[in-house]
Amino acid sequence: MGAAARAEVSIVPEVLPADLASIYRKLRLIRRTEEEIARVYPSDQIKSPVHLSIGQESVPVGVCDVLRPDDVISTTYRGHAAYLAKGGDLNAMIAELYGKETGCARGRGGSMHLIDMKQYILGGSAVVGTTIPVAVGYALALQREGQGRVVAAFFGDGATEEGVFHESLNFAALHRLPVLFVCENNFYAIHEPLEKRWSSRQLCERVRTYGIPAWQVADGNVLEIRRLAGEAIGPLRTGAGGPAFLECQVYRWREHVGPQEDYESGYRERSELEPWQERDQVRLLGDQLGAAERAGIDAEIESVLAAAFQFAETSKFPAAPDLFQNVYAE
Amino acid sequence: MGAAARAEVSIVPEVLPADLASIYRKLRLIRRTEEEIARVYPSDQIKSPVHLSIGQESVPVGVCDVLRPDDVISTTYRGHAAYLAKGGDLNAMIAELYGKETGCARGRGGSMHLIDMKQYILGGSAVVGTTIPVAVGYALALQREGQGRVVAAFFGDGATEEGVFHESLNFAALHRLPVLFVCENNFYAIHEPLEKRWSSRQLCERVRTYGIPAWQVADGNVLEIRRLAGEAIGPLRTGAGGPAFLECQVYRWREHVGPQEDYESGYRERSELEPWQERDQVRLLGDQLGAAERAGIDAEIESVLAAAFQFAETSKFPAAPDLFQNVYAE
Amino acid sequence: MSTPNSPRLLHYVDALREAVSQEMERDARVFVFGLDVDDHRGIQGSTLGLQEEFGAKRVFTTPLSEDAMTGVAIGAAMAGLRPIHVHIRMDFLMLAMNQLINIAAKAHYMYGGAVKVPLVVRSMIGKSWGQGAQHSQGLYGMFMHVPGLKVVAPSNAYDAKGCMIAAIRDDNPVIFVEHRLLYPTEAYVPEELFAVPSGRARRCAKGNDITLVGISNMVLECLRAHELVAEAGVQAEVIDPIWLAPLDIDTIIESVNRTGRLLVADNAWTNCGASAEILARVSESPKTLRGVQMARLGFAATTCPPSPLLEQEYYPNPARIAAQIHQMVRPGETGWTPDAARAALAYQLQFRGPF
Amino acid sequence: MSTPNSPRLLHYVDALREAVSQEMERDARVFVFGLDVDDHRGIQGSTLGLQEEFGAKRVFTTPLSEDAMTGVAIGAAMAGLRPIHVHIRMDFLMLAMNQLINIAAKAHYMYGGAVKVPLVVRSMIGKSWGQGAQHSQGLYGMFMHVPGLKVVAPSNAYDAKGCMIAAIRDDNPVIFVEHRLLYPTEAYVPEELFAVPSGRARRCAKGNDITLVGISNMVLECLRAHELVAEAGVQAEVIDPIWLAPLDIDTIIESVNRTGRLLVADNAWTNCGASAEILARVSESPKTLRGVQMARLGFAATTCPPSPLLEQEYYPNPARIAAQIHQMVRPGETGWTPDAARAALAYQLQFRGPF
Ligand SMILES: Cc1ncc(C[n+]2csc(CCOP(=O)(O)OP(=O)(O)O)c2C)c(N)n1
Ligand SMILES: Cc1ncc(C[n+]2csc(CCOP(=O)(O)OP(=O)(O)O)c2C)c(N)n1
Ligand SMILES: [Mg+2]
Ligand SMILES: [Mg+2]
Repeated sequence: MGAAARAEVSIVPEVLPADLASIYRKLRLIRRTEEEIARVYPSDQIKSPVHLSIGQESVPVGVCDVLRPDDVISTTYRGHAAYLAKGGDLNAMIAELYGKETGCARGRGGSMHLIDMKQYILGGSAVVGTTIPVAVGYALALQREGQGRVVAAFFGDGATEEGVFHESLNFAALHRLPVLFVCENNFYAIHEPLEKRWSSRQLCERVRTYGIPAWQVADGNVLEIRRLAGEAIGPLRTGAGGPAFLECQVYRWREHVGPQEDYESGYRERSELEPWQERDQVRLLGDQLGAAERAGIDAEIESVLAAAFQFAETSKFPAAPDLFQNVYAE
Repeated sequence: MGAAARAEVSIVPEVLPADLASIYRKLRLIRRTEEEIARVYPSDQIKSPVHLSIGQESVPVGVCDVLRPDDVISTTYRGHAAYLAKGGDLNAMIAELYGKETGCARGRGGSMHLIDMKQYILGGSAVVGTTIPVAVGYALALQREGQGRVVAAFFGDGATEEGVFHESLNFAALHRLPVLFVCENNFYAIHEPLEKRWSSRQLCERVRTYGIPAWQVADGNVLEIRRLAGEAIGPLRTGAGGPAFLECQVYRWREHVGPQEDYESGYRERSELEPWQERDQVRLLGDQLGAAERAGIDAEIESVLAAAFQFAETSKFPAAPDLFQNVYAE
Repeated sequence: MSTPNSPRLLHYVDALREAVSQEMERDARVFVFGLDVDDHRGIQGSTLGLQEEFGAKRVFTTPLSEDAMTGVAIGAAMAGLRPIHVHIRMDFLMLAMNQLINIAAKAHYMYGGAVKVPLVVRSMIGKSWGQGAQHSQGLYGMFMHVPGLKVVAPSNAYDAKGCMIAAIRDDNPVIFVEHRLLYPTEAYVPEELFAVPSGRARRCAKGNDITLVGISNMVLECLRAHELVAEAGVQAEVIDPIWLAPLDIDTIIESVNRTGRLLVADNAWTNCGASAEILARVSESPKTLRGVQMARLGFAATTCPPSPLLEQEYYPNPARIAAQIHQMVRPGETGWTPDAARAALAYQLQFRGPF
Repeated sequence: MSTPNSPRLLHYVDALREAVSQEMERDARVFVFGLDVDDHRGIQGSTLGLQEEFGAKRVFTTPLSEDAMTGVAIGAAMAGLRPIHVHIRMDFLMLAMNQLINIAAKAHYMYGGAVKVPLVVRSMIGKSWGQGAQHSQGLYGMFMHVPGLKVVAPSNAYDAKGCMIAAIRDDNPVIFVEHRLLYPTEAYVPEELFAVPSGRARRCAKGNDITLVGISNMVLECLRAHELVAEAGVQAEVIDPIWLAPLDIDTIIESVNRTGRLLVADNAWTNCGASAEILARVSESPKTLRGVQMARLGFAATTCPPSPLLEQEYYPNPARIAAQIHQMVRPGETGWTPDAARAALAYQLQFRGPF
């Protein structure tokens, strides 16, 4: 299995060994962070509804790997993965889940509203689709700035049903804004499958009718996502290339919200999960590394994770009198 | 010219002479009604902003000609033409423009909100795009009813930029609802041309990605519109055919709102108008009729028109104490 | 004040479902749709089983398209059906405002009475567990602002059923406001169909010292506060308006004229909210005796924070309501607060509506 | 009360345009966009010439996509630009509610202060000539309801300029409410840049018999009513809150304590509107003396009809305001109304702000 997988992912030539290690580290960090969140969750220390990305890590990791530090991303309430993939502060993220003053939104956001403006991670939103036009607006500012920076906007398959997605595509294409739209298509919105929501699967075809190049990755392959993201973003940096679109099919391994699996609840079968587990990108990338290197990365991740949860636990809650801070900006 | 035009329009075989006369009558009625509105307008008796369809008559006339009386249409603030094409009461329409109690909305709507539920004409709306999902909802009810009735939803090119248009397409296609979407593409939203609003012209292509068959008529030809509408609607009546889409390119001869022309205002040239005047459907259809028949129709129209304006003028305004009627339905 | 005819206790969530089910049984025009109404969670249970009972043509989920789905509901209603459109959070209604405000509220009037829009829009206010900024809003004040809409916010299972039935039978668009924390509460609810029609507030507790008006979940908080101040010998009258539009102000004024004091506790921001309207109506009414003392409590004028201490501070609670009551009734004895232990215990009090 | 430093008369519409132009000149981050801002009508003249002056990158039209365009404005604002998003009618803001309420109002708070949204949302309230149901609404009460938004409704050219400048410089989203009928009105407006910041109401006319609060265009109607009742020897004080959120209630309370009477005339429905909030604040304030008489006038609680007699009945007007004042001040003399001829003439009075 290891050999077959290695053959499968190593076909992309421009991936250097150092890239592989760093991609693996990000994938693994996200996976382990969310597993820890799931483990801790029953203790009620995390006072926020959590939407885990376990199984979907490869999308933001693949995309963010070709972004510059001063590029921008927008995320959703299922934003842990993108936040970490773009380099968001781990301590501040866990502290935010705990509702602490040291959280990335100082305990005022919660899990669904992660933000790290130092890493150019725009805040997540709990209302589906709302961050898409905001990302486009940020891209408008970047186009005016003219420094070749781009925005990658992450959102789910459900978000494409909201009218604002179409309005955003049209406007971004009309003004040729430097934004890469990334649809994380996990086939479900909560428990509702695509069949009950989409009249057809021709999402990429539809996006192309706006004059936007569109690609689909059907297997969650992180290196393929990375390659296409790189291809898509190249022209955007010139100021002349318009937006681009990537549909990445992936699978959400856990329940929609909360720490557990939900294959017994009736809306989907575990058999759907299995092919995705077979091509688990975290494991497959790890398999490409030497055992020692991998173990080193794994150990380092465990230690930053432990430190992050420790940080969150020991941080203070915002105090009641601070309720009125930041209602208005001064 | 008459001959050429005759050749051009007579290629559609299934149009009988009687059809031609009735189509001409509707086209002419709409044209003359709006010319009268424009003529009367400076007298300030019409107390409502009027959005004239002069030059665009062929779209609703072509479509409505294949509708049954119990089929339904939805319109916009530019709704005079569709209202009349579907058989809306002329007296009640003019009275509505005059703000009279005998108006089709009892003076509570105005020109932008024409309605005639006896003829299954849903009320127009002054907020662009809003009537589209309402039409789809009506189609849902018709599908449940199962009597083969359909809805034709008219809207402008600008409405397709609103997210709700896409949401409506997706839902209608998903449930295979009996609705014919008809885009009256007159290339402008107020004074803004398509180039400033659409990233591409691939509207029909886009609609097809929802699994909706789509046709374009580029010259406003009423018989072609009629033919395609008939083709599109056929399957809808079976209960199995999903929605269909028609993009009809036409040209608005007058200003966006108000009675006049506006070729001096700088946003468009009269030269744009000329080809459309050359293929003026009112005249071309008239040319196909015998002179006597045509004169008879024209005279009859003048008399119903005169009666309608007379009716409107002599009707009463709703009285102040009636302000509170119909806030809530009992 | 209605008296239950039945000794049956029912949860709020089940009362909602029962009302819808019985009305669907009675009237084939009624249908239920909205995101996730057909999944195994069934909108926290409130739509559970309906699809099995009535089939997928009458109970179905939708794409994530709140704007168009609202238009669809309106169109179906104009065609004679009676849709119930369900949203799991009230916050999402912001996507439906154009259709609700510009079409649903106005259609009957603007089209000269030619159409009706018998539509029920259900939505839930979230609270606690870090629901945060966008899953916690009580935005019904916006709907109360607009003529043509009715707004109802039942606070107990009895009203949940009766108001739902009234809403479904109403020929106007009704914004039906639910509160997540009310779902597990119980009340005596008749099995038969009954309506709690608009225009009648209910006195839930008697008292002559102050009139307390609670809205939605705040009715329960007010009843708890009523208990807390009773310890200090203060008798608070508690009124539940039930329907917010149209609003039965007379019942409130009658009480205020007796108590001389009015405190409104709302499940929403106070600014231009239901509490503002109630104070304004009482203030301007010629029926109101002069010199009434008034106050409001509602969400703090901030965005809702998920962090626990902040969140506690954000919401009115029985202790804070009680303290406010005491301050108004006994202005001399400053700084009274209920015993902390008792205030905490207040949450264990069971209140079984109809009150 | 501000005094003009300049003898220059300017129309409201030109004051708006001048403010924007001068701010764009001063601050390269400011840009203007929205449907039709660049056409030959230029939003009734208020954006005319701006594209020529500042180019198509800083002044541009958009597709008909209010929801996304609002998000675009927010995103651009988060990136450090200072957008002015223009809507020709306030009614269309219903399409932008999700972004305005769920993102713009909350971003600064919900993201722990990490971002700011310096955004101005301009929109116009329409009136007359059959604008009807969907082109006439004054929906600012909805925005006043939500913490994080500021709301301003200048009633004259001086404030139009000063408030626009303040709004552009504000680091928060500001809902900037204009009224179509104010566009041709004139006031003395300084040529230089100046700000009319939030939090300060203005007394426009002095009087000791009643406090009249007018909002937006209703300030003019109140001034006309002030003249009409002066005939009957009644001195009405007229206050313009200018900014509705935050609201300067102290100025109103100070006046009310002097007059003992409060009448608010609003450009909107009263239910849960600005007028409700003003009455509620006055009623609940411990600073308010007891026994104040209060009333509200606003749009009739109906949808706006285009038919002329109905439309007249729908809006408050100087005669109706004057009659209400008289009834409150001289309750003994029932049925007083101003002379019809004089009431008609009231419209020819020129009021030149700043008042
Ligand atoms: C506008 C809106 N409608 C409904 C919801 C309720 N809701 C929360 S998450 C979700 C599913 C969204 O699905 P998708 O975009 O595919 O993202 P995923 O959760 O699968 O990552 C829904 C419907 C919401 N938050 N916002
Ligand atoms: C939602 C909304 N945005 C903006 C407007 C202002 N407006 C009125 S008509 C119009 C143009 C619409 O263009 P189109 O749909 O092409 O119809 P046409 O007028 O060309 O028939 C606009 C932008 C509006 N009425 N509603
Ligand atoms: Mg999904
Ligand atoms: Mg057009």
